[in-house]
Amino acid sequence: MSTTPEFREHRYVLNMGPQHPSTHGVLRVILEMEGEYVMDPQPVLGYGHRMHEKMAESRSWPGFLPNAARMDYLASLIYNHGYVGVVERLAGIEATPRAEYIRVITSELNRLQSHLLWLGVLVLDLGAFTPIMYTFEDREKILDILEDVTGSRLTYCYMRVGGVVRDIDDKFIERTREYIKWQRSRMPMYDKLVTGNIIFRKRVEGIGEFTPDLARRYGLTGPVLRGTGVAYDIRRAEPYSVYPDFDFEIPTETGGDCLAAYLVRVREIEQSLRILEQALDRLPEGPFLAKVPKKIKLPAGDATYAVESPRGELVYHLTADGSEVPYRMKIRVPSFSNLSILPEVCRGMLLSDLCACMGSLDLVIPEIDR
Amino acid sequence: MIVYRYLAECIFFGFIALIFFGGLLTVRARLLMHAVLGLAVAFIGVAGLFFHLGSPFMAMMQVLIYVGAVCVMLVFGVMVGQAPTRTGQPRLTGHNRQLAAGSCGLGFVLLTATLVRTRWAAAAERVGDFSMQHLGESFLHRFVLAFELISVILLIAILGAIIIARSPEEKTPS
Amino acid sequence: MESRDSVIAALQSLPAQVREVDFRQRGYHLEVWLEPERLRPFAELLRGGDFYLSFVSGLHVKPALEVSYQFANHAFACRILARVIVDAEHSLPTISDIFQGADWHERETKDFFGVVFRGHPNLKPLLLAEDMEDLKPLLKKDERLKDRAAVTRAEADVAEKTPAPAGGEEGA
Amino acid sequence: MTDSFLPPELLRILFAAICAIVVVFGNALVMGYLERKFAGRFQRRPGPMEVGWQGLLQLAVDGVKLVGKQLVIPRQADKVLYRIAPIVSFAPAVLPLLVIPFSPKLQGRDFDIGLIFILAVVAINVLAILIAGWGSNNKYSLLGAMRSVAQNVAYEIPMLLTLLSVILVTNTFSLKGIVAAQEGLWFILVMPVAFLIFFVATVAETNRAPFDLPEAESELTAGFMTEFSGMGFSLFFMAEYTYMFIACSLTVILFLGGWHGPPLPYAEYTSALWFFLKVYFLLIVMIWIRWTFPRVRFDQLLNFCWKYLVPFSLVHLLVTAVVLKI
Repeated sequence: MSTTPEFREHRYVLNMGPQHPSTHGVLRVILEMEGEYVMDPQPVLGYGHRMHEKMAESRSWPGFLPNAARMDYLASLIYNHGYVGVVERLAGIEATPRAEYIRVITSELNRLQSHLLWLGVLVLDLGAFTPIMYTFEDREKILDILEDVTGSRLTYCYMRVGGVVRDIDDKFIERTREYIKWQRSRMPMYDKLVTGNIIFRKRVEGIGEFTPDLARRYGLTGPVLRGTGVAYDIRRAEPYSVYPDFDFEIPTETGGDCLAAYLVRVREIEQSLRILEQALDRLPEGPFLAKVPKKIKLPAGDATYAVESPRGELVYHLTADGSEVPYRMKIRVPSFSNLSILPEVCRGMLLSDLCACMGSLDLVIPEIDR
Repeated sequence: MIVYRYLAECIFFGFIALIFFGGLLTVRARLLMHAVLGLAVAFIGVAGLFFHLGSPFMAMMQVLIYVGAVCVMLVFGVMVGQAPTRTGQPRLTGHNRQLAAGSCGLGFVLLTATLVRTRWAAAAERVGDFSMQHLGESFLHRFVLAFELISVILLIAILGAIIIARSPEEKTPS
Repeated sequence: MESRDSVIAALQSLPAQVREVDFRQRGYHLEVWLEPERLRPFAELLRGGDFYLSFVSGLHVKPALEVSYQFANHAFACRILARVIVDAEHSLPTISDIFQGADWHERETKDFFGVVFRGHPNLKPLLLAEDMEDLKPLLKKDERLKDRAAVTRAEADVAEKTPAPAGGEEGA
Repeated sequence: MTDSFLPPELLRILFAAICAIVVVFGNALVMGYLERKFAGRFQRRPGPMEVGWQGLLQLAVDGVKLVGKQLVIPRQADKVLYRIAPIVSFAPAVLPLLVIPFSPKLQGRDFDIGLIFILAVVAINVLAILIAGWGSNNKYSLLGAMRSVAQNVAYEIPMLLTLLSVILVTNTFSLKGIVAAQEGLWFILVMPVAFLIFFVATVAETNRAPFDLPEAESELTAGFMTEFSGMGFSLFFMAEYTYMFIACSLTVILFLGGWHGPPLPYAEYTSALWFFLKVYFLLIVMIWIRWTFPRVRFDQLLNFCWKYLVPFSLVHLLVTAVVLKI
């Protein structure tokens, strides 16, 4: 690769991916190795590239929603949220208050299941099989709840411009409350089984350390950034939807290593549960879908809508030209920037640590490839 | 006990055959890896001979040390040194071939001379295996100084190897 | 830089054309128009001000390609959208040595629009296949569309005086 | 001089060999089942349930499937080495069973130096892993094989040193003799530290989690086993379980009093029950560890061995020697 001036003889190239257990999808990392040390990891992207941005230019405004759901299969509702948000912002449409609450509730459930999956997968990358089964058990409860209201389990297409497609009922609220109680009762177990495990801690402590400044240079966002001590969360920094109504913390750690990112995410689970509780308590009555014209034409101009996905800052930047289709849609995905730090941070690392590092970045490859 | 006798003979020649097979594999192999594995086969044959000659302890040590340690180390060295390129070694050419033939011939002559000139004492008929006890006594009483000296030399060799292996650059950027 | 006002002051002295826009309507706070040669000083200024690069994107408009850079700040709410028109050779200076994260974003923009970033260390296709270098999928092949885009840009300039019209219109 | 064509001693050995092979296959079946069932229970799921009562026949069905599978040989692989590697790994696994005393009478052959015999034979497995890793012509396999060697060589040292402590006490290499020496008092009570070190070392020697680096599936896909399928894979699989069985048997013989236990009728044969109970208890502990802990890193693995296990076992050996002298 171009970053290494000369290819040294005792180095060899290890091709990790596109099919590899630790790359979580079709990511390929070309590793230049010296023994077990990774001297130069170079990610190769695009194996799952579908050109969503081009597809957006040939679809009507609501027609792009299913595409939005298919970029990050673990945070479809948050992608939904961002998309309807940017269309509403440009069109000047206001969603009803109840719809905004429902959006927050479903988004937070979505965030929880993403974090739970990540928790299991990170530990799986480190060689422990059992925790992923536990997190899947928790996650299954969320998926069941969301399936009842949205109709699908993974690639939700639930939100609409002006609101959501179906109202939530008392049963949903009751089940979500039950789930919150259940999840709280499970967290001490994870603390003991994973966080307190000496091997786990030795595997993630001090691995992949970076500073807030390095994170800034690479545009890192999300829990990875918060692991360096920067309390930056779009839900607080540029509040959207009804997030200003809720009382929640932005967990931060100062280590900047894999352990810090891990701790931040685990603590975010609790914060999401808090948001959920408050949203369920204050859920306003009213229509769940605002009156919106059937065929939406957006005025010429552009708008940005940033939301906090489980992996960081997700930005939709939309340019409209007054017609029924977007003129240009730029989607800024968090994992894209988060992964770009890999060659810098993982140089000179052991292969096992690279797996830990990629696990703690919480990559979703279809999101990177779009 | 005629069956025993025949079985013993068969096993003896079987081991001899194994040694020859392993030896041939070692010298004929074009890949270093195959050569080392041939050596392992020959070692197992030698261990069989020890066993056959009534010294199971020596046989076990032969397997444990020569197959389990020396061969593994050699294979390890081959893997590290030769990396994954597996083009075979070229056959020996003119000059080298003469050198090889000469040194082999010399070795053969020397060995034969030694064999012929040694006055072999007839091995005492043994009941049971006391080779281990005997070995232990010789190592720790009669030859204790030589034994300890060898271990010191080995220690120095290991230290030297470590120093040579580590010297070029510190690999882990801390 | 501790507040949006100080950012505006610094940008104006660059000099760059800065405009404060309504966050509720546009989703960002400052819109900046830059000359290509001011791009690198601009990036260095933001780098010193502890901004981070959110994304780099292209837009095919009538006069020439426009590349937009979005920056935001961890410390205070200030999202900047900077627009730069590429020069005659479809190229711009790279900022990937100032913001390392721009590396991949620039490669992506090269993939989709064919914008050449001068000084970029490794401008190979990132998301597209190696042999798709000439595809440039996001360029508008349709002249009619480009015309409309040109109108769009003109309107955005006008919008400085009048706020953008709100609301959709009833479809057939 | 007997007139029979085959001497009874030879018949005995043949019979023992057949029994050993039965034990190997039986152990692989039982272990496969236990591993899956326990893993299932640890993960709050039932484990195999479909084939047979409580999924008892699942392993048999899997075996048939593996045997029936096509043997895929990678084009660039070293064909001969690739083929013989599983055999080299599996064949020596049967031999140690010939000298393990399951009960006072159930033993293939009591061997003066049974302990060394087992260690010597088991050492060949490392060679098999190396052949497999090199023959597959896959960098992941090669890395796995190299890890395996470093790990095995390192952990053999504390294992042998703790073993020496036991030998100092019993003064014999005969497995039967070692068990007999524990008639009244199991060595685990005399030398608990040695037991711990030995057990940890055996877990590492058998490449089990958390020391399963040679086949670390999240880093090296499957290490030296990456390219193996069908019978090749199942031979490795059976060899691994057999080595686990042997390792646990050794632990039981050295520290847990072998066949000793509450008296049973026909104790000379039936006390094998105690032996198997103890062995499977240890094996279940191994399964338990595997499904609980993450994998250690390579440098941590070696550091643990060289910085903790080796010094501790050396000190232990010294203390044992001094105590015995006094």
